[in-house]
This record gives sequence, structure tokens and C-alpha cells, in this order.
Amino acid sequence: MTSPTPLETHGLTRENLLEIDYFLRLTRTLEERLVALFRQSKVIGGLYRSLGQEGESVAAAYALDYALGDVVQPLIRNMGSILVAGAKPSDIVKQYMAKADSPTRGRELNIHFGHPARDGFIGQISMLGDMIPVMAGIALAGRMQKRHLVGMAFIGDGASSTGAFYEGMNFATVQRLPLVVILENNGYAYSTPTSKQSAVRSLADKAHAFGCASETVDGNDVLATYAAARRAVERARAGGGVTLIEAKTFRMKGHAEHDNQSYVPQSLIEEWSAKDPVVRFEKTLVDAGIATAADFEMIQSRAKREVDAATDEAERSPMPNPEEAARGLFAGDGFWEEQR
Amino acid sequence: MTSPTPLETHGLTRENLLEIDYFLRLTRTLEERLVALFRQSKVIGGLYRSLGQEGESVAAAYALDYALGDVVQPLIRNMGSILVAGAKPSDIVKQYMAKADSPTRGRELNIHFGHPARDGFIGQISMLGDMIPVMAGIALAGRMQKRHLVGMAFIGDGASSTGAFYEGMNFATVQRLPLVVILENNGYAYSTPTSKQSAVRSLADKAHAFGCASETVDGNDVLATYAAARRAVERARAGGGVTLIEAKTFRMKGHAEHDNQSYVPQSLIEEWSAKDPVVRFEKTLVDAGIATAADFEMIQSRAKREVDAATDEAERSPMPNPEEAARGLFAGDGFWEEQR
Amino acid sequence: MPLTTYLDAIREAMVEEMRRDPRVFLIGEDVGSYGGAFKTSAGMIEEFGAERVIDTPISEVAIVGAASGAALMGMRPIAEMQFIDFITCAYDMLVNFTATSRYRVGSGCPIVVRGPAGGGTHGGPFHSLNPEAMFMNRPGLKIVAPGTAYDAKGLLKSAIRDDDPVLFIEHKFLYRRIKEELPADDYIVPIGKANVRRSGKDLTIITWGSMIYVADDAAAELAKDRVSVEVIDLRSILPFDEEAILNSVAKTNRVIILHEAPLTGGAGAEFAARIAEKAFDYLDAPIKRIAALDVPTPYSPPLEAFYLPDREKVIAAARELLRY
Amino acid sequence: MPLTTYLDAIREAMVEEMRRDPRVFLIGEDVGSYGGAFKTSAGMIEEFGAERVIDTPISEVAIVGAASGAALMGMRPIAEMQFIDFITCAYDMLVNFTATSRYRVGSGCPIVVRGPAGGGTHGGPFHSLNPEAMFMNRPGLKIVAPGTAYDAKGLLKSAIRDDDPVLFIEHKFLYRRIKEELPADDYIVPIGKANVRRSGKDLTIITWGSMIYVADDAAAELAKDRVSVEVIDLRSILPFDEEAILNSVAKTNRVIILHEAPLTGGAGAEFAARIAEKAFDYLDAPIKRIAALDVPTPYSPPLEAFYLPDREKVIAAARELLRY
Ligand SMILES: Cc1ncc(C[n+]2csc(CCOP(=O)(O)OP(=O)(O)O)c2C)c(N)n1
Ligand SMILES: Cc1ncc(C[n+]2csc(CCOP(=O)(O)OP(=O)(O)O)c2C)c(N)n1
Ligand SMILES: [Mg+2]
Ligand SMILES: [Mg+2]
Repeated sequence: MTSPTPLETHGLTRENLLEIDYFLRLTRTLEERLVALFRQSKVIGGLYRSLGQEGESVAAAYALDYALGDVVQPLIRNMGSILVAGAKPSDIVKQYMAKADSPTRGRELNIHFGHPARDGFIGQISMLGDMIPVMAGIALAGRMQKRHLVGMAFIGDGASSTGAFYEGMNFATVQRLPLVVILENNGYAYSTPTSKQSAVRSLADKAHAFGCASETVDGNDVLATYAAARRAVERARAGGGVTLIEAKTFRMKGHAEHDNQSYVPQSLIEEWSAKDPVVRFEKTLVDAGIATAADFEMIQSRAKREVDAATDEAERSPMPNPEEAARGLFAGDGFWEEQR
Repeated sequence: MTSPTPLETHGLTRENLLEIDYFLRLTRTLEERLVALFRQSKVIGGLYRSLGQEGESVAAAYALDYALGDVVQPLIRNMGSILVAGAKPSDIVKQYMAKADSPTRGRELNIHFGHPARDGFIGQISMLGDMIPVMAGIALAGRMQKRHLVGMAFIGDGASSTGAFYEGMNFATVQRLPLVVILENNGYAYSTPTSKQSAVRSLADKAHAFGCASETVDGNDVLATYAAARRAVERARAGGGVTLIEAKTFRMKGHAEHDNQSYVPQSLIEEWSAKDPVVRFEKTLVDAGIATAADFEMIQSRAKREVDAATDEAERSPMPNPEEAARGLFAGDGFWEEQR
Repeated sequence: MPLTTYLDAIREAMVEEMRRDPRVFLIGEDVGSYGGAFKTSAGMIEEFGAERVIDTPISEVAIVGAASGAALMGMRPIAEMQFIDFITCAYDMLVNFTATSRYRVGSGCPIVVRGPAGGGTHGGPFHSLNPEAMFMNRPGLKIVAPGTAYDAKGLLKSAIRDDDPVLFIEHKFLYRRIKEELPADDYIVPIGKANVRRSGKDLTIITWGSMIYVADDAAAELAKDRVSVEVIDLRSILPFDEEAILNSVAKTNRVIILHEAPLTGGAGAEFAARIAEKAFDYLDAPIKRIAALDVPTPYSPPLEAFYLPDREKVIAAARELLRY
Repeated sequence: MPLTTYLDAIREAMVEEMRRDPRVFLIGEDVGSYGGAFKTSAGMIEEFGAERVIDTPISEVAIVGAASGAALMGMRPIAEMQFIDFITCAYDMLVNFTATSRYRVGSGCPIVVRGPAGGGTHGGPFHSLNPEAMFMNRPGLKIVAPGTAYDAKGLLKSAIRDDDPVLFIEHKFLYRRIKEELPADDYIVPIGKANVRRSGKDLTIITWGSMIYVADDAAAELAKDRVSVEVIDLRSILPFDEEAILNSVAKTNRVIILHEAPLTGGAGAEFAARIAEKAFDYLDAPIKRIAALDVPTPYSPPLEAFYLPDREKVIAAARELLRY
């Protein structure tokens, strides 16, 4: 047996590290379950995997402090981040199955749910880029309310081509708002490689257009991503304004389940398979003598148990009553106040 | 008498230099005439001066080759640029007076006119930023048509905060389109100083978000601006793609005639008065022994003559027939084919 | 009593609400030390500071988006468009994010988007918009369009206090042209309630915004011929006062819908359709709409005058209906 | 004869027009080697190259803006929205720049904006839009919404050849669900002409898009009771075939307008208003509109089904009108 490699854990305790691993495993297990449900036609609509990207979703979101009111805004591939923020797996499964007692009562898809002030995370809309200005507003409100919350927004390489991204980043930077933006460069936007999306060498360079802080991090390195996010969160909380973090990673599956990503060179897939963030993180912990295979087995079985329970609960849930479709557009009809 | 200071003219002949001076004086004279007409309530709507900015408008536009099909896209303060491209002063006065035989037949304001393929310049719309994607499309069409045209777009410090600017720049850069963008940093966007518009130190840094070439130039230095624009035009024509040029200048008048710009510190106005681009250019030519006061007098009287004639012609023009308002929305009703 | 302009009524509503409720703030271009392009917010930054009167970059998406984010956090933002035409630049944000937030995920998003609208000022195609119809088929927004100083103040207060997003359409032609005596005390005008400006029995004109004055003029002229015209100022476009509309038609049996936006696809089509379904039995004549031409707003005064609806067109339509 | 799907009809129209006219090109997200999110442009980059089948960044403003700039230069761009919902992101560009270009400055701007629209596929609030009404009050765009493969091909060809901008609304529910025998030769369907799908004398249903099948079903059901229903597929929303509408109402005296978008402020309001003005004398009953609920499109199948108009609602409305 070799002696442990010393590990810089950026202040994370063993408990923290194992909790991160739990969120990584929970994310992966839950997504795998959703694939199974999808194949059984129980998932309504599309399924967008984050396989290979769980590392940055979880690690970045772990750098927030939800007790302080911090808010994370995921995009479709950041289920991991809202699990960290406290989303219940059963709620996610119910969302995918469009159930009556899902958080949106069947009105919205997948992880489009969450109220920033109540849940610590916020449901995105599909129009890419739009959440950046919204997150700027959340950070602005936090400052006006003299709370010391930090907002964290995820955005894709493709979504970072939108005007909304630009306007939101510029406004947040000039206002010095407490906002951390994780730009996930996963190689593709649907079928479009990053090289057709932008001519910049590093997407972190987009920060120069705003004058905000920036860095590039290996998104498949959980600890490095956590550290970068943590620095940015601390900067934001201290009044230092916006940070743009480019997290380099790779989308290991197609855009959604229907897409076999035949446009992705096999060599790239192989290269990145070897860099799986979860496997890598666990190996690091083992090498450092922080955790053992037994720990991970326990975590995995916990994740599986919870996903099983979540699935059972969701499967038992009813579909919405059709007539509900007419309610809840405006305040005052009592729809959202009714208990589920 | 001192001996002449040698002058780098960037390939411009004496004739060219005097022509530039003519366009500068024509711009200033025409604007002053418009102010007089505005005070007589003959200008319909607002009047937006370019006083102190004529240098960059004229110099940059002078770097294009209209015989090759180059297209310049002005914003409200770039009247000088379309005069260079060949716009008739009488057309401009008619536009301001909303006359029936103005290029837009009274439908559009001020310098919102011009067809890119016919006139070498294009009428803007008011929504700031929108012309950048449109100019990208013009450059794209030029390339598809195997013409070697270059597009030049003007944009303000304020307008460069728009999402449309960003999307257009990004698309043009990734497509390596022949486009030159002159970002006029004139200190203000309406009442908003550039420091509240953006946190970047130099607006030229916005180029890093696209990966295009960039430089900053003293916009009140006519020759330096010409040289920078010329380099960019040559780069574009040679297939080198987009250049963003920040031209530093100053808006010497309020946003429009109604605005006394009381929000601008007097010291700034004084500082920039001393840098008047037209006076400065003429002094440079005199110092270099290229031109004399007599040359400028001739140019000024030519400008005045032409503006007088343009005003006379515009004053004689009729207002549109009311019923015309119903025509010309779609092709086929013959409205735009009728001679005026 | 001092007279208050339509413009000052808007400022007063903002100022009073900001005094009353610390959650209310104003965000937009040049709204701070400049006091807004029309000086609607003059003096406000002095009273409330730059934290609550926020100058932004030229970024309508950021303005509406940031206002929406803040609203989710419990704030009550007022987002100013320098001209209402520029709301087109944030159309996506407003109709997709803001308007749907409650219905989709149960998160009310109470922002007010306000700004100068309307023609008659030779503003040309991009400074003359009547935007209401653009938003009517995208559920989740309320839309109001006051035509008086009283309503401007009262409706803006209602809008700010409303738990859902409101598009508040100001008619810039009225800003300084009308002055009224306003109550000294706090008052509101409820969203969704029409105002019967003039009671009549022969014909109803349903209208809003600056067109209420055109309707008044036409009604006065028709009164000379003993034609009794009822003028209904809708004030709220969404939700609109269907009851007031139907009751009036039931009484007069003839109706003109008058608005400043182009005819086709205008808000008037909806009101006509409702009447044609729900008051069909009461109709003694076709439903007439008087509206602008189906073109962008032209700039030159003779063109713009021809483009806009006017008194003569209303009177001609009324006479046609009365002959029917 | 082979059968052609609605989707293939669209591709064939693009391919044939690109072969015929070198000015035509396609621009959008993932339209190139991927062949489009729905594979509408499959194989096109192979035939026409990356110069004429242009993959863009996720930038709808750039797509519509660049298409418009190219159109001014004499090109004939087809701009694809990955879902038509995303045209909201380029709303400003389309209504302000593109649509007004000819009227304002005499520069025709012939682009086609096309993309998958409509519900029934559990796409939720942002992948189910019926966008027509958003554009009807902003003059300068033509709007078409084919419901058959034949019309999809013929109208797309007309749209590409048109000298003005056209919004081409594809119903994604129909993409692979309908198949027709199409003429082998080049043909077009003129913009602005309705198609009388079914001739009848008791009642008219005016509709378009995928709702034509709902109308067909309702008509077939009503026929069992010897009710003779005329079904008019409008195909073009702007300009629309007013003559066909009025003629049919003059014949049947009863009319239902059926569309998939929400009721309030929907395109149907305009058609109802026209009928209420111009065919008033022919009406024997109120004008009924059947449309979606006034809410965003909900995702869950039971909610979406309740939200959407269906055969039963049409039949119930028809019976009500017939009893009238
Ligand atoms: C404004 C907008 N345009 C188009 C789309 C359609 N769309 C959904 S996901 C996607 C690709 C996103 O790529 P990226 O931002 O890189 O995120 P990733 O899928 O790689 O996680 C596209 C084009 C959209 N959702 N929003
Ligand atoms: C999208 C948009 N928002 C707001 C406006 C209103 N507006 C007209 S000019 C202007 C200021 C422009 O500033 P800048 O771009 O710096 O140009 P400058 O006036 O200094 O030449 C504003 C805010 C507009 N025209 N377009
Ligand atoms: Mg990506
Ligand atoms: Mg400026």
C-alpha cells in the first residue's frame, strides 16, 4: 500500500468531501433512473443528461451558503447544483413525470422549478441567456435588502452567445453585484462545436467585455472547481462584484436522449471518458487516504435508496386534474395557496 | 515663418486631404444650418448634433471604397460619414423637413435613409445595436456574391451595451466577415457617462469577447482615425475579418437640441473644445505646408454654397400628400417605383 | 387647488409609492440625475438615492430581467422604457419570463414596465408605438393605458401594488397637454374597471388613452344633432371591463371601437369579437372599428395626421351606424 | 406515387428553391451537418455547402438581422428558428427593422423566418407557441401557417419568392404525422388565399394549421346529424382571405373561428371583428371563437389537453349556434 498523497482540500472537511461525493452519486443515479423512466415512456418530454459534467455542477454549487440566502440558477444540465441547494429527488422525478404534486403542478418541465427566496434555487426558462439578467436582479435585490447573498448562474458555451447573457453580465458588472457565473464549456451546443459558436480562444476572455474577474478551471476536477467557485463567492460577498468562471468539461451524451451525437468524434468521447469527474474525485480521495471503497459503497447505496424512494413516491403521484390548467395565472384565485 | 512639420498622410494625397476637410466643413455647416432651421421650427422632430465628432465620422468613412460596393452604416451622429459616401445635402435637409421628395418621402427621420446596394450607406433604425447584425448580413451577402465589399458600422458607447451589438459582433467575427466597427466613445449616452455604461477600462477591450482585432484611436485626430480605419478596411478586404476600433471623442452638445447637458462638467467641455477635430486637422495641414488659410476659405465657401442650395431646394419641396401614408408597405402597389 | 399634469401625476404616484413602500424602486436609462428623458422622475434620485433610482446601461433585457429577478425576491420594481417602443427589445424577457412566472412555477413577478407611448408628436416609426396588442395573446401581463391625470396616478399606484406584472402605457402626447385637479389624499383606480366618461343612449364609443379626447370631441359634435353618445374609457386593456362594454352595447345597440394603434390585430379586434359573441342580440348595426392605418407610424405631419384616427372618421362612422 | 410528409414538403421546397435560385440560402442553429433539430434540412449542407447552409451561434437577433441585411443586398435568406418560440428573442429586429424596411425607406427586405410551432407535443410553455397574433399589429410582415404538406411546400415556395418578409409557421405536430401525394412539378400556393376544405351550408368553421383536422373531425361528426359544415383553411393569416371568409358567412350565416393559440388577443379576434363589421347582415347567430385557454401552454398531458381546443368544444359550439 502506498502512502497517501497530501491533498489541498480548500477548507473542506472529510464530511464535506463525502457529502460532495454523495451529491455527485445522487445526480448520476437519479439521471440514470430518469433514463430508465424515459425508456418506459414515463418521462414526459425530453431528457437532457449531464453525464460527465456532474463535477462542476455540484462543486460550484457547493461553494454557496444557502443559509445566507444564496441562490443558484441551473440550466438544463445542472441538476446536481439544485440537489446541493436542497431540491428533493422526488420533486425532480415528479417534474419529469408531470405529476400533480410536482413543484410546478405539471405546468413546467424537468428542473424548471424553484423560488429563489424560498428554495435557494430558481427555475430557468428555456430562452437561453435570459436567466443572467434575472440573476443580476436577484443579486441586486439581495443588496437592497442588505442581505449578503450571492447569486450563482450557470450558462453554456452556446448560451453565452446570446444578447441576454451580455446585457446581464454588463449590468451586473457595472453595478458590482454579487454574482458568480459558471460558463460551462462542454464542447458543444446541441450539434454546434464551440469553434462555430465563438472565435475566442478561451471563453473566459468574454469577461474582458465587462471588466469582471475571470478564470478558467478544469470542470472535471471537482476540487479545483470548488476552489475557483469559492474564491468567486467570497469576492462577491465581499463586494468585489462579478466573476466569470469558465469550466472546461465535456458533454458525454447527445444534446438529449434522442440525439446519438454522431457528430462528435469518437476520439473526443474516449479522451473525456478517461476524465470522468466522479471517478476521478473518488480516486483522489482514496489516494489521499480520506475515503475508502467502503465509504463510496455506502454513499452509492444511500443514493440508490433515495432515488428508489423518490421514484416510488413519484410513481404513486396522480396526474393533474385537467381543469387546473385554467387557474393560477394571476394572484388571487387561490390556486398556488392550496396544499398538495 | 517656420518650416513645415513633416506629416505622415497614410497615402492620402493633398487632394484627398482637402476633400476630407471639405467633408468636415460640409458636415459642420450643414448641421449649423439645421440648427437654424430647427429654431425656425422647420425641422420636424429632434436634432442630434455631432459637433466635435465630425473628425471620426468623416475620416473613418473616407477609408472605404464606395466604387467597390463598400457600405457605411451611420448612427444619428454620423451625418459626416454618409456625406463621404455620397449622400446629397439636399436629401438630408429634406429628410429633416419631412418633405415629399426626401429619400424616404417623409416616412422616416433625419439620416434614416439609404439603400446599401444602391447608395453605399444604409438607414439605421432607432433601436440601438440592431444595425450590427444587419451589417453582418450585408458583409455576408457581399461575400456570397463574391464582391469584395467591406461594411463599416458606427456604434456609440451606450449602444455597445445592447445584446444586438454583442450577437452581431460575435456572429460576424466567427464568420470572419469583412466588417469594421467604429465604437465612438464620446463620453456619454444621453445623460449617462461611460463609467455607468460599462466597467471596462477601454471599450476596445470588448473585442476580446469576440476574438476580433481591435485598437483605440484618438477620434479627434483625423489622420490617426483614417489610418486605423484604413488598416481595418484592408484587413477586412483581405479576409482577415472584423475589427473593432474605439474612437475616443467627445459630444460637445447635449443629446439633442432640447438638452443643455447640464450634467456634463464644464471642465470637460473646455478640455475637449481645445481638441476640436476640424480646427486641429486644418492646423496640421497648415503646419505641414499642405494647405493654406486660402484653401480653407474656398472650402468653407463651397460648403456654405452647397448648404444654401440644399436648403433652398428643400424649402421649395412640398410636404407629402396625406393619402400616401397608406401606400408602399408591400411590393406591388407601385408607390416606390413612382418618380419624384 | 393646483392643477397636476399627466406627467406629474405619474411622478407623484411613483414618489408616493416609494415613500410608502421601501420595496418600490425605479430602474431605467437616464432616470437618475437626468430625471428621465421626459423628466418623469425629476428629483427622485435626490429624494431616494441612487440605490432606489437606478441608471442602467442601454440594455432593455437587463432592465426588465433585473426588475423581474428583484421582484421574485420581494421587491416592487418600476422599469422605465425610455420610449415604450424599446420594450420590443425586451419582448422575450417580458412575455416569456416575467408574464409566465406565476402560472409556470408559482412565483409572482410583480414588476411595472412603464414608458411613453403613442403618436401625434412626429416621432416617426420608432417613437410612436401603441404596444398593447403585441402582448394580448401572451397571457400573464396586465395592461393599462390611462388617458387622464387622475387615472394615470391611480392606475400606476394600483399597478405598483399589484401582485402581478403590469405594462403601464403612458401617452406622451398627454404628458404636458392635460392638467387636472387631483385628490390630495392617496387614491387608487382599480385595474380592470372602465370609466363611463359620458353617458348616452344612441351609440357607444369604446376607447382609451389619448383617443378618449377624440371620442369626446366626436360625441360633442354629434350631440349638436341630438345624437346621444356614450363614451367608455376602458383604461385597462387586460383585464378589460367586459361587463361595462356589454352593458353599454345592450343600452345603445350600436358601437364604435376607437384606438390609436393600427386596425388589424389591434386590441379593438378583441373587444369587437367579445361583443359579437356576447352582445349579438343587442346589436342593431355592424361593429365599427376606427384605428390607425395598417402601416408603421410615418413621420411627416400630413402623413401622420392621415394615419391616425381622428374626430371626422369617428363622426362619419357614427353617422353610418346611426343610419343603419 | 410516394407520399411526402409535411416535414419533407418543407425540405423539398427549400431544396428546390435553392436549386432554382442562387440567392436563396438557409441560416440558423444546427441547420448544417446536423440537419436541424427536426432534421428539416437533412442533407442540405451536403448539396449546397456551408456557404449556403449556415450554422450560427445561439443568436436569434444575429440570425434575423443578418438575414435581413443579406436580403437588402439581393439575397433570399431563409432564417430558421429552432423552435418558433425563439422568435420572441428577435422580436425587435423582425418587427422594427425587417417588417418596416420597405415602408420606411423603400428597401424591400424579403426574408423568410420559419420554424416549428404549436402544441400537442407536451413541449411545455416554451416549445408550443402559436406566434401569429404577436405580429399582427406590427405591419409589414406576411404570416402563413400551412396545415397540409401540399400547402407547406407551395406556401414556402411563395414565401421564398415573395418580395417582402414572411413568417412561415410550421406545425411541429404535423411534421411526421401527415403524408400526402404531392405534384411532381413545381407549384406554388399563393399567399393570401384560403382553401375551402369542405363545402357546407349550415355553419362555417374558419381555421388554420393543425386545427383544420379538428375542424374536419367536428364537421364529420356533425354531418351524421345532417349538419352541413363548411371548413375554411385560411392558410394565410396576413394578408388573409377576407373575401373567402365573408362569402362563406354570407352563405351559412353562422360562424366559428377556431385556433390553437389562446383566445384573448388571438388572430381569431381580427377575423371575428371583420365579420362583425362586414357580414353583419348575414349573421344569424353570435360569432363563436374556440381557442386555447388564456394561459401559457402547460406541460402535463391532461393540462395541455384541457388547454387546447378540441373536437368536442367545436361540436358543442356548433350545436349552440345551430340552436340559435
Ligand atoms: C434563445 C434560445 N435559442 C435556441 C434554443 C434551443 N436550444 C436549446 S439547448 C441549445 C444548445 C445549448 O448549448 P449550450 O448553451 O452550450 O448548453 P449545453 O446544451 O451544452 O449544456 C439550443 C440551441 C434555446 N433554448 N434558446
Ligand atoms: C435599444 C434602445 N434603447 C434606448 C434608446 C434611446 N436612446 C436613443 S439615443 C440614446 C443614447 C445613445 O448613446 P450612445 O450610444 O453613446 O450614442 P451617442 O448619443 O453618444 O452618440 C438612447 C438611450 C434607443 N434608441 N434604443
Ligand atoms: Mg455546451
Ligand atoms: Mg455616446
